[in-house]
Amino acid sequence: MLRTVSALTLGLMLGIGHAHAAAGDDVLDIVAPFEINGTDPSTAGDLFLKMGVAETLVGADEAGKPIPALAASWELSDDGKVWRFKLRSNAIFHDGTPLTAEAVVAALTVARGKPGILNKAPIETIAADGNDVVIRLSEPFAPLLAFLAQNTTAILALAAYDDKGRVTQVIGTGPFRISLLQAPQKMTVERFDGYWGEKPSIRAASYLAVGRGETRALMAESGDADYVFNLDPASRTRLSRSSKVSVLSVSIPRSILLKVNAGDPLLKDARARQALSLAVDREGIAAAILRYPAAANQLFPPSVASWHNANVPPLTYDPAKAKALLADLGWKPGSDGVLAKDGQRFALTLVTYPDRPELPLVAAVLQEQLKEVGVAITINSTNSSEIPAKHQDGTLQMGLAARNFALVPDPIGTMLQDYPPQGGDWGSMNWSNAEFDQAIKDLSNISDTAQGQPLRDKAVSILQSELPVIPIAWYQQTAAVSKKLENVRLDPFERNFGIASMRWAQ
Amino acid sequence: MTALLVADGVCVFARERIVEPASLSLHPGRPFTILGETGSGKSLLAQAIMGTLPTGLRAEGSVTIAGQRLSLASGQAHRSLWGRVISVLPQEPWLALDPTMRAREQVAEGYGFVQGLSEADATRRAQDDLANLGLARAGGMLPSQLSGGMAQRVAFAAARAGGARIVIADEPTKGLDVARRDDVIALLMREVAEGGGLLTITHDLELARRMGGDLAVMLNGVIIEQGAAETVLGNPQHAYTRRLIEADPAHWPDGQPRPATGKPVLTAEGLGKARGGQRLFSGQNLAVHPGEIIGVTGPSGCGKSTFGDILLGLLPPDEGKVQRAEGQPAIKLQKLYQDPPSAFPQRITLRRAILDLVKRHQLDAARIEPLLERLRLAPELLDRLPTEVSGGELQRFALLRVLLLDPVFLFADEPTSRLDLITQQETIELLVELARERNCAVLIVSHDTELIRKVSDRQIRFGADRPESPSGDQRMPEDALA
Amino acid sequence: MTRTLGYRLFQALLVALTVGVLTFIMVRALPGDMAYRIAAGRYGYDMVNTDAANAVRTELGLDRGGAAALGQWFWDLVRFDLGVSVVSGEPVIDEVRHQLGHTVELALAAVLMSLLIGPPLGILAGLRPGGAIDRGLLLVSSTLRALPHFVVGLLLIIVLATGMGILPAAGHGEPQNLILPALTLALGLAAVSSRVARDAMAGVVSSPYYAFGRTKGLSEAQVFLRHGLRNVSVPIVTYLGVQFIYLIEGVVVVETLFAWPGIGHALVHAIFARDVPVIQGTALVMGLMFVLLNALVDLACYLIDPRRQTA
Amino acid sequence: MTTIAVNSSSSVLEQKRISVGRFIGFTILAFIVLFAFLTPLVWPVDPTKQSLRNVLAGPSWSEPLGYDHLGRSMLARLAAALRLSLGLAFLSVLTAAVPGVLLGILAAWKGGIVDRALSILGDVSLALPGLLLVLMLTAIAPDSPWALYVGISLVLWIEYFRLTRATTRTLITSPAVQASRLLGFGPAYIVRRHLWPEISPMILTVGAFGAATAIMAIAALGFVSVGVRPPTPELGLMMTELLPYYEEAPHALLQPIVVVFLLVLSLNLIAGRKAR
Repeated sequence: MLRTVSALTLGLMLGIGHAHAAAGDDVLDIVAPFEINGTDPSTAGDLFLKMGVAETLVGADEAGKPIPALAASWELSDDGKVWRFKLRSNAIFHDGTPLTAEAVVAALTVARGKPGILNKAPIETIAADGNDVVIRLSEPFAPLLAFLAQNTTAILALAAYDDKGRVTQVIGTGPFRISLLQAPQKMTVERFDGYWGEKPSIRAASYLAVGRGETRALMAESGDADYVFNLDPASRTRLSRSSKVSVLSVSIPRSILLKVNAGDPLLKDARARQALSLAVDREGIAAAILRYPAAANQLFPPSVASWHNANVPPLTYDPAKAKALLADLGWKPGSDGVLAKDGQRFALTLVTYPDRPELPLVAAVLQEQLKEVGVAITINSTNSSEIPAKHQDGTLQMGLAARNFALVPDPIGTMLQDYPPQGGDWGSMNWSNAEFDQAIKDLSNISDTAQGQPLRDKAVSILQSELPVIPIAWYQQTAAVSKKLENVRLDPFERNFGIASMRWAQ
Repeated sequence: MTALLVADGVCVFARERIVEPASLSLHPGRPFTILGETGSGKSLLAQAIMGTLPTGLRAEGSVTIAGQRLSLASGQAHRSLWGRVISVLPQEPWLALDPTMRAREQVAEGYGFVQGLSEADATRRAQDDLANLGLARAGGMLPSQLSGGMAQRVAFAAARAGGARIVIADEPTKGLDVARRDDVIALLMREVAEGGGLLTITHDLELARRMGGDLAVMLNGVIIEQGAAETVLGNPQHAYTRRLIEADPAHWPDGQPRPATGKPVLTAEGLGKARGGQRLFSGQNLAVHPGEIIGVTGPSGCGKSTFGDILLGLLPPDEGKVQRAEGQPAIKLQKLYQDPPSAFPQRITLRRAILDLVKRHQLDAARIEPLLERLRLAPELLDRLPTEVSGGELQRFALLRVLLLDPVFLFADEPTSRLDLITQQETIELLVELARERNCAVLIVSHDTELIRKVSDRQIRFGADRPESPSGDQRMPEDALA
Repeated sequence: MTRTLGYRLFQALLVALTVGVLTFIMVRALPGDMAYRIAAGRYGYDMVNTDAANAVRTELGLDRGGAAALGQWFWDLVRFDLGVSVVSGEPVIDEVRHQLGHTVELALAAVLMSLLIGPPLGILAGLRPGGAIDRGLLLVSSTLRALPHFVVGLLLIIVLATGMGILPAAGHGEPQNLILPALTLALGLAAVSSRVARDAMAGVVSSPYYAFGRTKGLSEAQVFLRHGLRNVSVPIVTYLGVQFIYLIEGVVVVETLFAWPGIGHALVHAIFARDVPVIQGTALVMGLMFVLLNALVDLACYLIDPRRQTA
Repeated sequence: MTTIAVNSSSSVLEQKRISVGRFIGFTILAFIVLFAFLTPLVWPVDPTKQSLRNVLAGPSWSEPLGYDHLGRSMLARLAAALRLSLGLAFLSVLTAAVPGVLLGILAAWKGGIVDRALSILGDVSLALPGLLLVLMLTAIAPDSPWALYVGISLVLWIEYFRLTRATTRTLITSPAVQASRLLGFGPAYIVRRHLWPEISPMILTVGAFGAATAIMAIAALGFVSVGVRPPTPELGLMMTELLPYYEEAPHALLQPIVVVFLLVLSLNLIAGRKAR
């Protein structure tokens, strides 16, 4: 016994010497915070898409415009209600079966029955017509293409599902197929030779979910990972000085925003919300916490060109004006420095979640900055689901969230969910504006970008003045990439790691 | 006749000299005994000779063992002699045997590793040795399964197995039943008869007497008297030796038994008790009269202490009943314990303990001082912890404590078995004197029949046919004999 | 021995009972709406919303009474069915089995390393109490004991991985990935077990039987091998039983730090996501593992210490 | 006399070593406590007050320990975090000790069913690794120290219970207690004079060790983000928060580490060699 033990340990110790081959082999090691929540596209579709295992009917380019993916082309009927998708003839699943309209219909039908995105589109039927897939809508719905590019609608083979629509095996069509899946942390993929598109240069890749930002950064630094996604600001600064990795960043359609309950007596008046906005030093937050120029002077960053309105007056930092506004509303500083009116203190609870590590920090800074103008904030850093839950039961006062406007590549998909009349889980709350509502409704029927521009500009300017949500900062996605890796591009829509296009430096 | 071992001017130093230079010589076939009470330095002297002094102590002088002269000041020269020429029979051998090794193996080590025999031979020799000592069946046993006497014999075999002809026996009877003492003496004498050398360290006068040979008496680090045992014991020159011999219960003056008078303070009828499925006694009747002294003897584990505890109401009897005299509160029945330090709260001063008692029963604190004087206790001892006074003093404090309550009955459970001879005599004398004075009945339990015979008005003897088992030491299971 | 094992069996039953009831009550008492929490765990913070929560509620029958669900859990447990993870939809038993393997691998390596580091050093120190080794070891072990695991782990990463680059910082799959997390745990274990060994050895060295062994004529090495080793290993092995608590707690932190896909990591995530079946499953398995390990310690002691065989 | 002298001198030596260790432990602890509780008096800076201009600035005369990543005073934060950890540890130890000791005495004294029942309760608590319990309790009430406090107390009480029970069991059957009963003393006296003097030094040992465990647990939970939540200053949390800046501002990261180290070390020293 003792001998076996010592031999084993000795072996381990000796292993150290040539151990460090892990990142030196030709397997691309990717590390990101996202856990693999199973095999179903509705829960883990994002990773299957990111790793190039599964594909959607429609893709998206870097500006979020729909591009052909599994559907080689599509056409829309004149009444805007019937979409016909022509499938790629040379696409085959990883089990060797060809991509058929039946398989696509089955996959989409299953996806529609689960929480995700497709159940929010006004779909009447999804049917196969020869090698075409026909989707019939009850009313025109322009964002459908964007919806079909979303990861929960990834197409798996018929054999992937059991009779209850549960996924038992991930059989996609992507350039890589899964060689090992150990939910929730690990997945390895290898090149799929039957892929319909261009053959990737990378032979195999592994994915590891690592929750702690520090650990991820350390893995990049030590060379254990070739591609580390989602760096915290401090690690980014440190890694950018490293000789082994380069740090990439891209502006993404995600914003830190302060969701406010416009039905709350304290926040009912738009001027109160404007005052809060004026009290926020966005530059300071961006510089100190995010550490890149990302102060959000409106909801969308310039990179989301269609939704960024350069003409609206930017949100500014002016605590004096904030105080004045609040004084106009009848708030007077109390003995503890907190504003009060009719015996009520201007005290609010702010809900946020630590899944994104910068959020609690931003919350802490907001707490301080709002204190300067006499607003007391209690921070409740909890599970992310508390924001929608408290939205539903009406108890939310403020929520600090990092909202992704690219759930589907066209932000209109998110806008429809978040800013319906009276509000949505992650957007406005108890707030309505007839003009705004109409603009959004109209936009869902217009598929032409230029045609919708005035409506978008109008909607954005209404948001800017009414402030149902207070934009705080824009995001950049950052990744540390080994210098041995070439042709790495960050996808602003976070749909794909882009393994298929990477290659090892010679 | 050449000496096996000669010690010349051996002395021991801590910060200062604690054992004065001592010289002695040990001859084959003639035992040498060093007699002294606890703390007299006898063990240190033996350890210095053996070369096993604990760290922090050093020795000077020289020892010649089997013709090889060792200077003790240099140290470490002994190692090559250990086991081969000289070995130790350790005190309390049940602690000196490896608790996780079977008896036979512990003996075989000497043959295997010291004498270099093959494993099979060593085991066979070990088994033979054990059989010779009447332990044929004990070879496969662990020390915890051996009784005290058996452990003593196993240790003896183990000490001898390396071939050593000189054995230093350190307090060989410590912790052993009196009945087992004879066995030990026979064992040691057999070794002597075979021409080996035996140096025995003991506080036991009876052992010293029975061993014969040469005797040295030690007091406060000094050998005060040395010579043939017969001479020293028969015609002691030093006052201390004389005092020691006088203190032996065998030499105590005979007591004057008093007839029982008065109404019994305590009566017991048909008492019976069993322990571990074994009947200790049954049908015991007893009427305790005021002021009488009842002696109880019997071997260890015979239930004599249990009997006393039942009388006090500390244990319920299995059968029969105990009746106190009418109007006599339970507080008037008291007990003296075998091990005085364990009978006091450990972490408070004696003064505190006694004042607590005074306060509890609203006694007259002025009675303390005369009692202290009567018990020959210095008042400053009151401010010490129970662990900071000697056993004899503490037992007298225990007496003081119970006397404050004016008891009518006192159960003295082996009150002096942990004390040196002289202290024992003083304590017993005081106990008897004060009990008589105050008309307090005493039930005194002891394994020492001589002591009981001398002090008691009448005697009770408990079961004589109990199997051997080590007395005193709690680590030995009561009925461990296989 | 039968009695000891019987006691362990009783403990195992207690574990099942406690875990079942406790986790259930606790998870039910967790703040917020369970359906939302599960939805957040399942779909991520970008996708959690009321629709998702409602779908989860309907799918999992969360409106069902607590008692009924608890009863169901126990009934399933009797049939060795731990249910299905509400987040991933995989059977809990499969997830736990998979993760348990990694944790056992890590824990085993940690215990082995700690045994190779701690007791030998402790024994060396205990052979000469107060000597240079003893004092040095006391210093090192006091230092290690005063540093939380994650600090030790980070120091190891910074020095061995990012600094010297001889070991991978984190991750899983290659044998060398095991070394740092196992070493982190092992150092913590060894810091204590070396002291246990040291005290045990010091006790043995000063014992009458050790001295007797010497005067019997055995050499120092013989005395150590025959009378030292076995007597000192009993307390060390016994103490291992106590250390398993530390180990099981340690894996929770160390697995998170080193992205080790084990059961401790899974438990923390399940608690965040309110994955009741997974919480119950992992807690149950951790509790049972603890009992099992202690039973193994009992067995080891039984084999090492002949006193137990005769008792 | 001589052998006794030798034995006691070696045991005095041993005791002295323990008490030197204890003395150092108490000294360090006293300094830490003074630092924690005096700092707010002489340096009344809000530990959550940020000044984004001073982010990660090093020590200076105006700010002796520098600033953290949000420009908060490290001095004020360390002191506040220490007050939290010390307070929580002290409270947990106290709440664990009182019922633990009382139940231990009760079980040993009453024996029989009471003893059996309480021992089973102890076994149940032992069967589940402590952190598991604390983890789940903290999940119930995130952001509130009470869950930590209850969880840690629940884990710690068993040690008191077991030790008190064992000590009491031996003592209660000892001749000393028997003698006291014979001398007419009641249970209160036995507890006060026999049990308490034996149990109290043990309580100190277990308490110091328990406090060290509690401080470690609080920090560990902070590290896996289930303990106290930001912006409350807490030592484990401070380490986690400052960890990413280990290269930029090592002084900031080292401070909570050194403080935890000293704190736990001092408590371990106080606990003495027996406690692990």
